[in-house]
Amino acid sequence: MTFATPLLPALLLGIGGMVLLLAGVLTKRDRFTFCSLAAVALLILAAIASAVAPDAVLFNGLLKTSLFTRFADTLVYLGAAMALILSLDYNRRENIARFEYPILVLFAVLGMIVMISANDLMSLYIGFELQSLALYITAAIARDSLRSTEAGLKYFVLGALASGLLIYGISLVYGFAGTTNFTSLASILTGGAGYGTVIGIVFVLVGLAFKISAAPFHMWTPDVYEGAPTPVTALFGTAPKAAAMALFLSVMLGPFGHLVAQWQSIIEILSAISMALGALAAIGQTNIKRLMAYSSIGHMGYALMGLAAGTEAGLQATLVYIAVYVVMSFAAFACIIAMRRQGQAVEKISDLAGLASQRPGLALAFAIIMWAMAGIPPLSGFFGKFYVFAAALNAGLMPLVIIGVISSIIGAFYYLRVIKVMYFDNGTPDFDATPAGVRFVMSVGTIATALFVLLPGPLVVAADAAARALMG
Amino acid sequence: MTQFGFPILSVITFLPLVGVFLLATLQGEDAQIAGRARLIALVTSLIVLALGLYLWSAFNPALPGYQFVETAPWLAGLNIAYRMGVDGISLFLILLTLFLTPIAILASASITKRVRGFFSALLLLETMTVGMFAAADFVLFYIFFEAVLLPMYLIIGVWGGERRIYAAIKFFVFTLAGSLCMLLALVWMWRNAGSTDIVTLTHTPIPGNVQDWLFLAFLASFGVKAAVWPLHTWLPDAYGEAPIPGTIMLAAVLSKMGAYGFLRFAVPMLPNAAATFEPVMFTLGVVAVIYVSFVALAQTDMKRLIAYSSVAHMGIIIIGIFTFTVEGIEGALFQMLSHGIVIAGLFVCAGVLLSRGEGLVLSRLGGLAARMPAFAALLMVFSLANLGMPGTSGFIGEILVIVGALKVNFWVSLLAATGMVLGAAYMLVLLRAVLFDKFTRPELANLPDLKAGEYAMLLPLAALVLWLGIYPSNFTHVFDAPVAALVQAHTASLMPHTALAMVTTK
Amino acid sequence: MLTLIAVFAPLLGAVLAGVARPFIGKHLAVGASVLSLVVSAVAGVGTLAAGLQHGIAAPVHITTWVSVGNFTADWSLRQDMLSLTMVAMVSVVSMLIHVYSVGYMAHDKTMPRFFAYMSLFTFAMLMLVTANNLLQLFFGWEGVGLVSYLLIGYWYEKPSANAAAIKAFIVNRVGDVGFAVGIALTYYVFGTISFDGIFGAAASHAGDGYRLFGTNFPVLEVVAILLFIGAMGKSAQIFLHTWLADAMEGPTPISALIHAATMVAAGVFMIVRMSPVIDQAPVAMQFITIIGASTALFAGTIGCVQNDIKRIIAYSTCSQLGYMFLAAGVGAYPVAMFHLIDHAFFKALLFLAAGSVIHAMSDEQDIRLMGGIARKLPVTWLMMLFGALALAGIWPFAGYYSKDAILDAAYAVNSPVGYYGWACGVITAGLTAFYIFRLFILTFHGTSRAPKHVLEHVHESPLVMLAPLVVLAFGALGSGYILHTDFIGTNFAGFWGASIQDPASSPMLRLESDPAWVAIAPLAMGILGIAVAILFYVLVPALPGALSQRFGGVYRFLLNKWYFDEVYDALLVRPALRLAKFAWHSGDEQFIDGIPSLLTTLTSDASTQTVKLQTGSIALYAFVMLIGLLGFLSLFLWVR
Amino acid sequence: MLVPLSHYLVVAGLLLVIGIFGIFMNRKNIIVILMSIELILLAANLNFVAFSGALHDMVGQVFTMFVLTVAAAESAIGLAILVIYFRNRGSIEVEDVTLMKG
Amino acid sequence: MIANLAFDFFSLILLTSAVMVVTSRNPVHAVLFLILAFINAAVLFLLAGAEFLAFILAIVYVGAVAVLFLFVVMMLDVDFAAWREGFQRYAPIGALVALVLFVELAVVVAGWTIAPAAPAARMFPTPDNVTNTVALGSLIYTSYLPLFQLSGIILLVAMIGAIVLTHRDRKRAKTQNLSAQHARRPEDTLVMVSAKLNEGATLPEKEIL
Repeated sequence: MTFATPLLPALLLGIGGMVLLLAGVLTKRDRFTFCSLAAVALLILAAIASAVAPDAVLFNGLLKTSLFTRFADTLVYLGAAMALILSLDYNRRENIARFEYPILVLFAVLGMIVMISANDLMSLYIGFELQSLALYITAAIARDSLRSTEAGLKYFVLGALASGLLIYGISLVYGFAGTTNFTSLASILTGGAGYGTVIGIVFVLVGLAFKISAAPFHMWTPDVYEGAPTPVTALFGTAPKAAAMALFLSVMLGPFGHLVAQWQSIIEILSAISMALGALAAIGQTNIKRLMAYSSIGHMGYALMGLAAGTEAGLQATLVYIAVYVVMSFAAFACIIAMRRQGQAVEKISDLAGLASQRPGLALAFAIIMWAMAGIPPLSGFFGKFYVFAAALNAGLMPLVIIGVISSIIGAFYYLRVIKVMYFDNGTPDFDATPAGVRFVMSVGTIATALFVLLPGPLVVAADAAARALMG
Repeated sequence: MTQFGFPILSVITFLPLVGVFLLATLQGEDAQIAGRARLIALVTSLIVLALGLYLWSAFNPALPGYQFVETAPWLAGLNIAYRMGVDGISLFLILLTLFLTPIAILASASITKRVRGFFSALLLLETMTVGMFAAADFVLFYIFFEAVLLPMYLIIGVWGGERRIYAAIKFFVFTLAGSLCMLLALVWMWRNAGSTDIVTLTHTPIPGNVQDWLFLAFLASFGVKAAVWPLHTWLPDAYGEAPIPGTIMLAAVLSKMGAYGFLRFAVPMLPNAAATFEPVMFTLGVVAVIYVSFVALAQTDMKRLIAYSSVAHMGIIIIGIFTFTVEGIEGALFQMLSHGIVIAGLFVCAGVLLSRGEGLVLSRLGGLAARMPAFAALLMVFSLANLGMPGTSGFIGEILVIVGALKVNFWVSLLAATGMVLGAAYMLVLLRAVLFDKFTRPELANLPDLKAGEYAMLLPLAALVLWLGIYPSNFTHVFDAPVAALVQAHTASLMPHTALAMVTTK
Repeated sequence: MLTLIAVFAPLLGAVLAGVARPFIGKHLAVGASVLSLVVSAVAGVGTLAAGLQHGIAAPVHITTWVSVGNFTADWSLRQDMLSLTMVAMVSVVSMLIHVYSVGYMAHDKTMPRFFAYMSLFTFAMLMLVTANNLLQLFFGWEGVGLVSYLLIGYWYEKPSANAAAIKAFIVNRVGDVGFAVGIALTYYVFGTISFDGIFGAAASHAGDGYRLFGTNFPVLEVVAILLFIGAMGKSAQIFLHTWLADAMEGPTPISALIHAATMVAAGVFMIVRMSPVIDQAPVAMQFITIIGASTALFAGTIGCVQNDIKRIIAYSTCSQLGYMFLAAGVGAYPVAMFHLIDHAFFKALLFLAAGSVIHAMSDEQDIRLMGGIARKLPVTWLMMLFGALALAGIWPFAGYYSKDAILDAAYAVNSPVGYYGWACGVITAGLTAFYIFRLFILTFHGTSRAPKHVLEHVHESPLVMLAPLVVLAFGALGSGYILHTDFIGTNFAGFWGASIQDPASSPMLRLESDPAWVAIAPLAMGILGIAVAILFYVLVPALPGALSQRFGGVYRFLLNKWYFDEVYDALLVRPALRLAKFAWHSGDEQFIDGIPSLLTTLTSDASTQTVKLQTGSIALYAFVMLIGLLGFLSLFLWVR
Repeated sequence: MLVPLSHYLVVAGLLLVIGIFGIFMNRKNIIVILMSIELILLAANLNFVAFSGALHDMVGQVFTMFVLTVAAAESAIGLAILVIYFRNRGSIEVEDVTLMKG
Repeated sequence: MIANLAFDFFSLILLTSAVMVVTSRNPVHAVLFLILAFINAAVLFLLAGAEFLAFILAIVYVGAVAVLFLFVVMMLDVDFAAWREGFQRYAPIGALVALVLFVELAVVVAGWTIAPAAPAARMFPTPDNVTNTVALGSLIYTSYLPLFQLSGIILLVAMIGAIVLTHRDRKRAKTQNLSAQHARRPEDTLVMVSAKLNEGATLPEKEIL
């Protein structure tokens, strides 16, 4: 079984998901918790299996695993597992404790790892759609909530549009290059590409940009983040972002790697608009989830800065950024989920007023995350920014870096505002006791964020190795 | 590891964090926690201070370079390492921090809400500040430099005065905006030198036109921190609104970070740009001295007046640094030390008034000399030091800067010296409004004089003010070696340029 | 060793009286202060005697003060003749005034504070005169300024006292700016600030130039003028004189100590001390002469019309300091020193006597409300008369010898500036005699104009106040005669030794060569002045009133001290305060802060606009995506 | 292949444009948007098939196969979401789906 | 030639019905036009030699998907007459965007070149001697088996999704539950609450049978 080991994570997720489905249908008592915990266990197993698997090219080049895919896989597993833990208590309280939810998440993760390891436009598409479809459902999982269903609807309609554009682009690329295999594409496009291919690439790029919610393809993000149940938002903010970004990287630097000169300016524009928009639009927000949405748009802009550099260092920077972002993100959502007053989830930033005196631990965690997101050292967010700025500067992208700096300053405004509300304003949030699972996620995320400075080595080294694996 | 096998700098830097940890583990009722927290913070800071004094005693002033160097791998593959070290320039800034932290802790009697959090923030601040002065790696320096913002933001915002939120956010955003510029410069220099070791960076030449840009970036960052005019407007707000202990740390230590940055990075690493920008910096410094002194004269609040005086003194420091003379730079360094102590003393005095329930509005004070002679005497000592009275610490730095500046330009020297007049004007106005004239309100007549705890803060500060003023050699001879090396290196790197200029004038 | 004791005993006294006061009690504190001054005076005189006998000793090196690069200044005590003379004079006069104060301030509540200040002041002055480098001199210089500030504002509940104190300090500081830069320039030129180093190299730098105002100036001229600006502030020369009269807000012993005998003389002392450098700067010397002479005349005119007893003496101080600078400016440094010492005695005497009068008159200071008290205060009357005669320069009183010598020297330099100085000096001699006798007559003679209840309480001062007066009176009477041979006479070079520069062309050598009418003129003017005073205030008392009516403009001009205060107020003080407010509100708050505020507004506006786009409409969202797609496609197809 | 590839591409392009046009010009109801998406997918499929024929390569057809599958799943999910949305909101007008904005 | 004519004919119908899909006011009509479009597209598939896909399109799309649409449209019971008319207002800008997009695509068509290496890069050239269905099937079940499985999962997800979202446990008819009634005790259902003045009482969270 030479091929089985790299495939094991996917098998675990797929077969495990189906088994859980059966088990869920058959058992009666507390199916949601059982399935969720089992799904977390499966994710952990898959993560271990993925970590020990060797590099491989599978199924005639449909899939390919490497250090790079393992790096991204790990982030996906981490984000998804954390999001599931966050949902344990929340979903029960909000009456959406459907056992199908963890199973859908599992299938979404399956889609994600397929698209991360995709080495063919076809596997890319299948993975992409698998995760998208599963996520559309999760967004609307609170089917009796108007906001949730509206979020699902918006996500679906725009997502379908994006995937339509993606597949149209893929068809053009296929048609003009004659193949869907990344390796062949790369060798065909060595000497440049004709109009048809280039247009196809633009379409593909738009489809992918939608998934990472890079401006101007970000419009769905705030609404969906706000409307979806918070654990689902937490999921959206972590695993799919990591997966989509990994896919973005592997597509841009893999098959289209020789066309850097042609797509670089597009990535720069994406990055610049995302950073600026993420910073500007978040200023006036009153809903914390919406704020996180705009913040994530901005963060994707920073992450893209590394890709825009088009160098190995840039790739490494983007990977570091995404990794750091995933951790900050789930910790942030853990904090948001902890915002629950008399059994009712609250989402207004002003609801946090006075948190620091009542719940110093929670406030501190939240503050650390906010600072980290603002990129203040010694928190992990700073290192992400440091790497991408360094990469972009080294690639001579001075204007982009300047936009990044200005956006950081503006961004600091609104992150600070959250801290200000918690620490400086008077109020009595009277939040309910935080469930253990949420506390766990919060602590893991916060500690990792705060203490990253002590041991940045492993992540940096891994990102470096991953970057080298992708760039060859 | 250091020359005696014990990472003393790291221990000094991170020991306060142990205190933070202890604070976090405290259990009990609020009042109990408050008392114990104060004690823990004080003891921690005193232990650290003792270590700092040991560091001083073990320090060899004859060597210009870093001592007690510690290195450990950190950001792999990027040649960014955990490097700590201390030289004559940073030694006393570290000691200043260590010395002022217990004073700030003592001065925090007025803090009654969230006491534990406050002391945690204060100790965190100590770690960040010491770490910044002890960093021998640019990235490490940068991290500490900015991390200072975190506790300070909270200290201003949570425990500050009426407009604390405005002040806190202004402080944060101004400083952040500046430091991000430095981050870009840092990245560029890192690529240029292939390392962020400060020693390596200092010895790596940088092309002239780039130097100018880098210098501007440094100016943005250190200029904000050092409150160089016109980047100073955050300072009166921050000083004015922060609680007294926060103001002490902010004014005494944090404002030195900018000047330190100029001295550590801008001047040695960018000699040509520093020379190019010398007139600009002189102008900014002179404007700070004159313009800001006038603004100080117009203030109606004691804290804000002292805050503006602080900006004016930073102008002197900037002028001193950019003379590139031994006298000027040592004067600036000495002024940094002296100003730290003096301004701390002044703010402690303000705190004494606040703790008596009096505001700091000048028009509502007055006549306190009659009832509070000891307070009056000590306030007088600090005020005199602040206006540069010979025999106090404030004089030495000022005269050295004037002497150094005269070697460069007569007018800079003369205009810097006008600070003597203007400083006297606003400080005497302050003294008169607080100590002299009749009581403006009858209740002022009932204020008690200093208490033991207040003596414990003010007397050491006053003693230092006199020590620095009467026998400054203890301090200046530590500066000598590194400053001489700095000036020499600076002159040497400018040699071709200057030589050319000399030929053309002849 | 004696010098060390003389200098540091007052410091100890100050510390005991000030800091240790809560522990040792009020009386002990005052006693310690006085005692320390007695010790100091004995040691001071002793060290002078030792110096005269055994020749001067090497400086006492205490420790290094500042040492940065080549900029080195020690704490050390210089022991040449100039320093020793000053030490003896300062410590003795100060001791006398301490003693006097015990009586004068007996009813003051914070007496130890007063004595602490006085002792501290003495210490600072002694540090100044024994300095062996410019920086220590500056230390003493600023120290006396500081204590003078404290003492002027001693009665800090009086707003006028506070204002006067601040004014004194700030005006002094204006001069100090010049001094400080002068020190810096000295260091720049000589590479050292120690006196020996400077004096040794002064001649060799005479030709050095310094670029300023786009022209090349001899550098020593610049140095000399900068230092002299410092001296102008400290010695209340014209333009920087305004503080001195206001300084009379302080207790009267202070006026005697600080504003007559010692501190204000520091400027003169410094110029004399720096004579080797000053001497290389002829232009600066002319400048000094003109300022000195002008001050003498200007202050004399004001003194003629003032009504406050202390202010009159204060302006006379100002005027006499002008004389001293006149002497220094023409190169007759020993003469300047001679007048300084003489003046110390008789001016201290005058002030203390005035203090005795004020004390007797229940703190009344206006001479228009005095008169007719000579009988009640016989000793004071006599003392005042001695002082007045000395000041007026009547033989054989001290003033006669020194003033005469100054005018002789001014005439002897034989230059337009010298003649100007001489002319001013002679006129001033007349004015001086006039105003001091005006004061004397109005205070003691004629019918009393004081309210009844005041008159009833008029009484002679206690012995502790009168004794110092008597001692000083001997000084005023005898110092001129006793000292003139050594100080300015044939032996002057031997006496001062190397401590004062004696250029080859020194007017000292030609003092006696002036025409006879020149030598007589000052004395004649003095007698004339007295005569006029008697005419005005004894014989025809209506005349002054009539004159002041007739020449109302001139009278008011003089009464208002040439409107200097008003002009400064309008030109400097008010604009400065307005500028301060403007800089704060318009500069800082509106302009500098306006930029970040503007940016904030822009940002939040941009934010509002951005958010407006987020209408929630799926169609719009899709549209934006398509615009993005189109944009990128176009970028590829057309832009590339 | 019987028909030149460019014909197919033009038709597919037009179909794509009509689909896109349908999405953002539609102010009436969401179902039409879903149908427009079907048109876009159809355009892509047409491309695949046409390229497959032109290149004489089976991959395009395989791809079409998958696209069809996905499209079916997509419409199922889309319609499901639409139905529950309708249940909550009582309307499927495009301009009514704007509860969350700003 | 015939093929070209047929292509033109059917593509014309295809495009027309596509236009009708997006413009018709009645969604039922729109669905019907969609069906028409699919059928025409199936013909175009046929013309390109993809018979199997053509049938699939007809069967799956027309038979299942389109009918699903129709079903939903009917089910939602929307008041079609009340729909606002906002079409014309945005027509110019929409037309402009569409035009630009089309022009840009036309540029592609005009300037298209298949990469010279493309034929060589083909992975699975169409076999000449087998039917289209066989060729397709042999690929799907061999080389693309994993993707085929994954698309199965996609359908499974769609199924789960549809059920999760729309399926409701209908409350069954209210029948007696005798055992429950018998097991019922007062303390399970009855709670005594002392209501405070002006505050009222809230029911404790207890499941009441």
